[in-house]
Amino acid sequence: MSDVLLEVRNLVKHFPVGGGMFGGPVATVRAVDDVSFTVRRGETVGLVGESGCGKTTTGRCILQLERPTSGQILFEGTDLITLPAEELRVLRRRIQVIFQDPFSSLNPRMTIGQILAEPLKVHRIIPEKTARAEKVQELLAQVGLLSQHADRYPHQLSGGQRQRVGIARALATEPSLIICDEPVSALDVSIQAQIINLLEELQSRLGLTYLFIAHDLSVVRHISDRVVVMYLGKIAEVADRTALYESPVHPYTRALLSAVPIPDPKLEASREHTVLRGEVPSPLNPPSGCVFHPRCPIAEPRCSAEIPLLREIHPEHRGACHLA
Amino acid sequence: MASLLEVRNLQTSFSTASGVVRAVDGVSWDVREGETVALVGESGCGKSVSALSVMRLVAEPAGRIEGGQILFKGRDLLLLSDEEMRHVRGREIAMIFQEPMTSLNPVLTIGRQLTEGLEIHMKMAREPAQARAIELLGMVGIPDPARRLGQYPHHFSGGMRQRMMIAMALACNPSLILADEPTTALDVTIQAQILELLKDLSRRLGVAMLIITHNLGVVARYADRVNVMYAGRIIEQASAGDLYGDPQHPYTLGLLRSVPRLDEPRRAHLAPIEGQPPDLTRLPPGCAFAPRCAFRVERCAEAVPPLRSLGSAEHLTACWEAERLVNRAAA
Amino acid sequence: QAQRNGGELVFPVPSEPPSYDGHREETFGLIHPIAPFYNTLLRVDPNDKGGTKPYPSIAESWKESDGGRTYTFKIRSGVKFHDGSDLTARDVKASYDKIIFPAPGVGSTRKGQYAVVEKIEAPDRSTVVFRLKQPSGSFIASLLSPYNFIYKADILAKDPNWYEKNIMGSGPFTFVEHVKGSHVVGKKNANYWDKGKPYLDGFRAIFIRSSAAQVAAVRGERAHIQFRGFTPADRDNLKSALGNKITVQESAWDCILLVAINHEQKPFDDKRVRRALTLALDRHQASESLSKIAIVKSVAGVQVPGTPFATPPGELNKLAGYWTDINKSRAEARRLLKEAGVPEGFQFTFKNRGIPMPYEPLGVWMIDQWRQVGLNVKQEVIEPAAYFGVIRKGDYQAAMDFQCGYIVEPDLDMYKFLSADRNPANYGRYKDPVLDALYDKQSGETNVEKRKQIIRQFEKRLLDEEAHYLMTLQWHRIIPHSSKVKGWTVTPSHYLNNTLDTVWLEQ
Amino acid sequence: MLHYIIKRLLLMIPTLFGVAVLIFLLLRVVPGDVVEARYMSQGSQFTSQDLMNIERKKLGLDQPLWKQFTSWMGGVLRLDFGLSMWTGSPITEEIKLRFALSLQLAVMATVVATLLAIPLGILAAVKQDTWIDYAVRVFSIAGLAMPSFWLGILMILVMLIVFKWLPPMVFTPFWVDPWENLAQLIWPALAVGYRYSAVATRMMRSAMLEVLREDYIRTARAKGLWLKLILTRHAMKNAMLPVLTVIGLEFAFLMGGLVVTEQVFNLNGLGMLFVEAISQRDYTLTQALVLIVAAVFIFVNFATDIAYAWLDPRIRYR
Amino acid sequence: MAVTKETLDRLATPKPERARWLQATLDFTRQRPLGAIGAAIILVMAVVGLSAEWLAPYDALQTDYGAMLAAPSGAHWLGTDAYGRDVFSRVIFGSRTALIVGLGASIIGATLGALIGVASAFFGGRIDLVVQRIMDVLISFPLIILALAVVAILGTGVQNVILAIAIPMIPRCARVVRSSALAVREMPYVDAARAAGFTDARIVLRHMLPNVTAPYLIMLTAFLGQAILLEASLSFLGLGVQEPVAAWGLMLRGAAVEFAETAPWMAIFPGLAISLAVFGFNLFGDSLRDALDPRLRTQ
Ligand SMILES: Nc1ncnc2c1ncn2[C@@H]1O[C@H](COP(=O)(O)OP(=O)(O)OP(=O)(O)O)[C@@H](O)[C@H]1O
Ligand SMILES: Nc1ncnc2c1ncn2[C@@H]1O[C@H](COP(=O)(O)OP(=O)(O)OP(=O)(O)O)[C@@H](O)[C@H]1O
Ligand SMILES: [Mg+2]
Ligand SMILES: [Mg+2]
Repeated sequence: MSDVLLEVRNLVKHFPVGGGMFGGPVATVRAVDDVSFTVRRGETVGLVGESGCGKTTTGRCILQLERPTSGQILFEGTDLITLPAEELRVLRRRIQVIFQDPFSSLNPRMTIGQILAEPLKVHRIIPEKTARAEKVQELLAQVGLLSQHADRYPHQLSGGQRQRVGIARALATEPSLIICDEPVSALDVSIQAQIINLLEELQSRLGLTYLFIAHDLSVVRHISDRVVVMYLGKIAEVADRTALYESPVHPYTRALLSAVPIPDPKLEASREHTVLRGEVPSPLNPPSGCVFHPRCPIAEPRCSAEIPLLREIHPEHRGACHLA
Repeated sequence: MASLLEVRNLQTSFSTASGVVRAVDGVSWDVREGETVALVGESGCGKSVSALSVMRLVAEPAGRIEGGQILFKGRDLLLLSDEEMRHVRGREIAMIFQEPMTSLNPVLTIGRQLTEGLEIHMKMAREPAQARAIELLGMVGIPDPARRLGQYPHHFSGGMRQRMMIAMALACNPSLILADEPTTALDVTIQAQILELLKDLSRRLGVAMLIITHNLGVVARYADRVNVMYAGRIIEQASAGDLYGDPQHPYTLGLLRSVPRLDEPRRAHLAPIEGQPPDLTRLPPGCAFAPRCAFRVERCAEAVPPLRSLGSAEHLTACWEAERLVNRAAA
Repeated sequence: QAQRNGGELVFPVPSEPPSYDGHREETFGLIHPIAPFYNTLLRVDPNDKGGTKPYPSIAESWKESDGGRTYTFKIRSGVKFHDGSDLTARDVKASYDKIIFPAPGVGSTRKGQYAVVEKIEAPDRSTVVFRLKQPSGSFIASLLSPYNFIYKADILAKDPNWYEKNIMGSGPFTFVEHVKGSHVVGKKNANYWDKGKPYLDGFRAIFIRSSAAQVAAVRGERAHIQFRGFTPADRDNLKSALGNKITVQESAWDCILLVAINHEQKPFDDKRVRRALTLALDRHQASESLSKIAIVKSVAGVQVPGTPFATPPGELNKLAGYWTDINKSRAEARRLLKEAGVPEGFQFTFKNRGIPMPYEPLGVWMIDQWRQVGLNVKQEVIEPAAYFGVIRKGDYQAAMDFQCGYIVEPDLDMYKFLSADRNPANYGRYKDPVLDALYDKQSGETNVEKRKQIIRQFEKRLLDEEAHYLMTLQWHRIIPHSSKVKGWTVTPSHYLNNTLDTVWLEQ
Repeated sequence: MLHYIIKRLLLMIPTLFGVAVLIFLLLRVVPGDVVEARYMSQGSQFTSQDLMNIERKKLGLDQPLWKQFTSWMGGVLRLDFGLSMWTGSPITEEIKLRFALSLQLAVMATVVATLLAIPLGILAAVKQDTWIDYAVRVFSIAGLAMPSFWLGILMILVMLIVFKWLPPMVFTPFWVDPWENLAQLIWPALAVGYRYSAVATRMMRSAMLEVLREDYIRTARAKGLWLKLILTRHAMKNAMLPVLTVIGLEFAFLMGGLVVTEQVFNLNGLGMLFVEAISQRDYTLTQALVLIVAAVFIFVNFATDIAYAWLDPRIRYR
Repeated sequence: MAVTKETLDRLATPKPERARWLQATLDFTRQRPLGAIGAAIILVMAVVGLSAEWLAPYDALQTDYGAMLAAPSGAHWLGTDAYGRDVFSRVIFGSRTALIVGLGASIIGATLGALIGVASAFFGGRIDLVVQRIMDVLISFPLIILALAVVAILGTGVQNVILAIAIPMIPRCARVVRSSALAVREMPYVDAARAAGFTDARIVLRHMLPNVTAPYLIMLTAFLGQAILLEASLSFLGLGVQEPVAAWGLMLRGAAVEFAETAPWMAIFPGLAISLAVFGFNLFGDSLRDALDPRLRTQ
């Protein structure tokens, strides 16, 4: 279980904003700033952090939907960034994606059947039409949908059903890695659990590997083997699920955990809450030194001067804090 | 404690292309002075419409308040003239909306938006209104408030905009604030900041508050009493402690079970509520939750269960099989 | 009735002069507002409705000698340019030299018209002599051209193009202003050589493109007259709106639309087909009906009806296409077409010029007429400025052509029909030596009756036997003007009689 | 903001250059040239090829195309549009009076349109789906549907028959006689303004409808503001933004596009000059006109964007 | 983007159930009475245009110099024109010309515009920039000059008039479609298609193009009305369809103006026909826009 499927090395993605034809970029958004982590075959890595911290961008860089500014993305040892277009196109069936918004990720002009059959056809996985229809049925069954759903359009399905279609589409090409970008955030609470269970079940059945992006720490804890915490384009902490939730080393992780309300009034009454000061800074001009220092409850002068390195604090538990 | 706001058998519906949506269907709840009441439920169950009905801001002509009473300080708001209602809005009852990004007018300055309520309801002149606005911004924790008055909403971050909404709501010292998902659009750490602020202010100023949310955790942390809605109806009503400790409706129970919790050890599997939320235009004749319910009996499909008490007068549930549920939980 | 002095004559002009140089331009848009500033050597008698009688102007008198090869003009003395200098024979010579013998690299629009002139001499201040290469029956007529303003020799010597942008003549009016896109104003030349004239204090020529607005101007009594012509409908409207405040002067107009038939395209190389085309037209009926809606009227041959060399109607009606029995005519047309192997419903394209009046009604009419002999004709309308370029290239089957003169004179009017190698403006692309010979013969003939006979032969060959060209109806000039306007006579040409020296306004 | 303005100004250059190239080439592709138009259109029999060549040489039409283009562009860069090929006089002189007329008419029509559109649009939006809304919409769509020349003809007929009014013969500039000038232009301004208001009214209505559904309007209502205040303070400014764009575009169109109206009302504006210039194959004049009208168009676009930025602080912030 | 979302489900759903379209028509009529009136006008115009031969009492080209400028009567319901042609018949045949020109020009203009818009949005970057500049040039080019140039180069005639009207429409449609396509390009399903390794052509044609149908249709109906109007204006200026073809704009020109006082029927009826047709297309287009734009829905 220890062989590495995906390795992200020093990934950087800057977006130029403003400017244009003659002006040149006015500023850069440092959406992802030197991020490295690995995903092993068969495991689920959770990626958490607040809005705008670069989770989606990381995912899109891995999927090659965005051209990274620098860094490497090694999928089974091949660097996706330098791969020629045609080889990349072929390789793409091995890495799939599930999006947050189950509606807008399905083409409203195609039936569910067409959506599921399309990758099978394009990648010549099943070139023959009737066999393809059978495979579509199989995929539908796999995600708990009925065969008549194949003829429906996305808007005729409920949110949970649409997300199942999204999952089925990801499964169609028999990928080994699936990037799940907040697959349950848009769903009703009562449906979330259905989808999470489905994802888990498929993982164990098909030996899938997930990079699970979410901002809900409870969900991430439930589904992930290891967790990466991001803050403002950088990794704050990486650890095993248990280690991270039980003994977080980064003050940001701690604040995050304490901010999650627990559905139990008694417990809530007794819990201590570290409420952070200030607002999330803009990635357009991130703070100097440790990007978290303006909000950090334990910040010291050197935090504003020196950028903390992501270092191994405990075995398999790395944090980017001078004071950890 | 006396009821500040009492909603009785409120019915609000929308006529749409696909039929009549009974968004709020005979709902009763109340808010007492100084307390915080929560309204929880899934998306589309009628929470926002309930609050908007209180403000009489339901989008006309599609939406209509069909029946019921909304007693505020003893007066039925539904019987007031438009002009009288206008004096209630903002002055007596203020509302905070879910989307801090779109709920502020992008082309008017922060100062303008803060002071206009004061000018209208408190008949304040420009100068004192400005002073009060600065005070309010300071109160909600926006640094350098005087300079901020001339800025526009887009200069503010999401959290600051929501604070600005809170300041606007507090401006005329209302006795009740309706907060419709005030933090859903915000990050966890900012959400905590805002909720702490709201709680703190309501305690300090003695303002009663209705918090609308779908996050059971938020309710547990901040509410005194809770109303759980499902498909336009209240299905359970209790104090926060009772609801979480002793849920009496299968939906509440299911909800509590289906979410992973940080305080408990990780379970191998979550226990979801199976099935889909109902379509409000085609509600089943009986209990709307019946098709998804594990405790379903025949009667559930025939008659709508009324809200009733299993003992404590403060804890009501709308389930025919509540006793079986309670017993099983106890067992 | 005694002429009254004073008043400003206001008239709309449908187009604006491109430049002020009469020697260069070729449009009434120049004549109407600019001619009053100048004199010409000779002019057409302002009271001659036929518009052909020579009348003294700068030249007091003239005589012909040397068997018609020398013309001597006595130049009036006391004529002064507006700058106060004297106008002498030198100026006349310089002006005509510019027209006939331009310096190399200098263009002259009318050089071709005076090919017969060998040289011009000005032996003294008051004598100008034109020497011709051979006698010409139309030489005097060509000197009546309203464009040939007499310019000042000294100015021309300095800059032959000076007159394009400046106005300095000897005419009855002096130039006041030209506001681009709006108007030209002239005021009375108090020192005019023709004592007592002009009667008007001045004139104001206003450029108005839209004909509706021109009519409105006259109707609103804000303008007295428009010198080009109005449509019959406009005339009737004005008449009914203003009653006897409006005087209408009408004349046959020395302009006609012709149909050029491309002799290089089958089946139009066959004269039977061409004859059928002309036979199909019911000119007499059209004369009656189209004259109600368009500026055309008389049934005409090669000469404007009513002028000295015109064929009398009785004779004319013997030509193919002029028969009074249209059924017989159409039957003959069908027969000819059949004989020539042109099938029923034969389709061809008729090119027309994108000018509404009177091109459009005549086009509509002809297509309808041809339809009645079993020809299916499509009309293709070409933008005016591109039109003659296209036609000149021979890129057409049948096309509307146009002929317009400032004076009715067989030499000028029939030149158009000479063989293509003699005249590039013959768009029919035929060569007919017989026709050319007839032309030359009549041109040299000084006996009027004999000349008429030759012209008849020419006409018969052109329109009937060979049917090289088709004639439609003669244009008809209708000038409904304020009854206050006196001293102005309509002529067959809208280029003529615009010096305004004789015009006066009644109180 | 300054950066934005500079950027937008710079972006105008390639567009104008493109317009210049396009019109230059287009004119050379169109059959016939100014010399042909001048000497052959009168049907003269005596025009020689020789004469035409001399004239072409005088106008520089014998030069290779690139030379003609560069010398023209060279002039334009020095803001010298050269001489009209038809009249030989400076183009600025040819255009002066007509430009004033077209500009004034465009301004007046814009005023008429704005005065009609804003109140009607708001009214229709506030009374959505009532007979008032329908009436406003029918009124405005009728404006769109009526060809302006037809409307003009009808107007003139009515004026003629009922009031004995006739369109004046010459344009009296405002500074010469304001009263006469206004009396002259008010009718075409009404005819054009009505049509033009149709577009703006519809835009105002739909923008208003959209704005009225915005969350911040609900916020304003929740604050207990009066409807009038909500409309004027909260809704109108936001709804004006798209309307402004429409007004700007239409304004630019009016500058050179009123050919038919000018014809009907006998106005000597840029539109008629356009048709005249092109039918005379007056290359230089046509080129100058196209460039001027395109520049007005681009500039008005630019100005609306700036106004946009001025009205909408979100854009100003850039 | 939200605009397209619901919009598209409406368009995207070929409902197999019986008479679904009938229901849709009824709904549309009920909810948008003005739009239904517009649709009815269009329908009438189409029927009239298609069956002109049977409906018209006279041949549109048949002249009768004996009955020139005749006032409306039993023989000629709407009178005759200057050539004695029946105005009623010419109005009827004119609707055919209007439809041909209107449909031809707007379909060509909108379709080419949509293709350019979508491709430009998809490829983005330098290509987009260049295409946009070209569109800018065309848009800022005075419309009448474009039309004049096309007619002057190609000559008049129905096809050329269609082209002359269509060309200025292309950049306008391209702009609108491009902005929608930009939104569509950002839709996760396009990302999903890219992530699935589909080719560019497939993404543009299969995933993007069908999703800009709404703006395309809106532009198309808007153009239809404009095209009819433009054709009339061009004809009025002598640049459009030419005599003796029966066309409304043409009927309003020349003689119609001259005889406006004495024979007003010549100008009134074709003018009414134009107005009515354009009115119909605009009413319908407006309602279509409202129906397709969820932000403007009443409910
Ligand atoms: N195409 C883009 N151009 C410019 N900036 C961008 C672009 N895409 C993302 N960004 C910026 O990059 C930063 C990271 O964005 P990203 O979407 O990766 O965040 P996220 O962690 O997924 O947030 P969320 O939880 O809101 O989805 C943000 O500040 C965002 O504004
Ligand atoms: N303007 C409207 N027109 C038609 N239906 C409406 C309208 N507003 C609300 N509804 C319907 O009323 C029901 C209740 O809506 P409401 O906004 O109260 O839900 P909610 O509980 O606040 O959900 P959420 O958590 O998503 O905000 C929904 O089914 C919704 O579709
Ligand atoms: Mg994201
Ligand atoms: Mg809500």
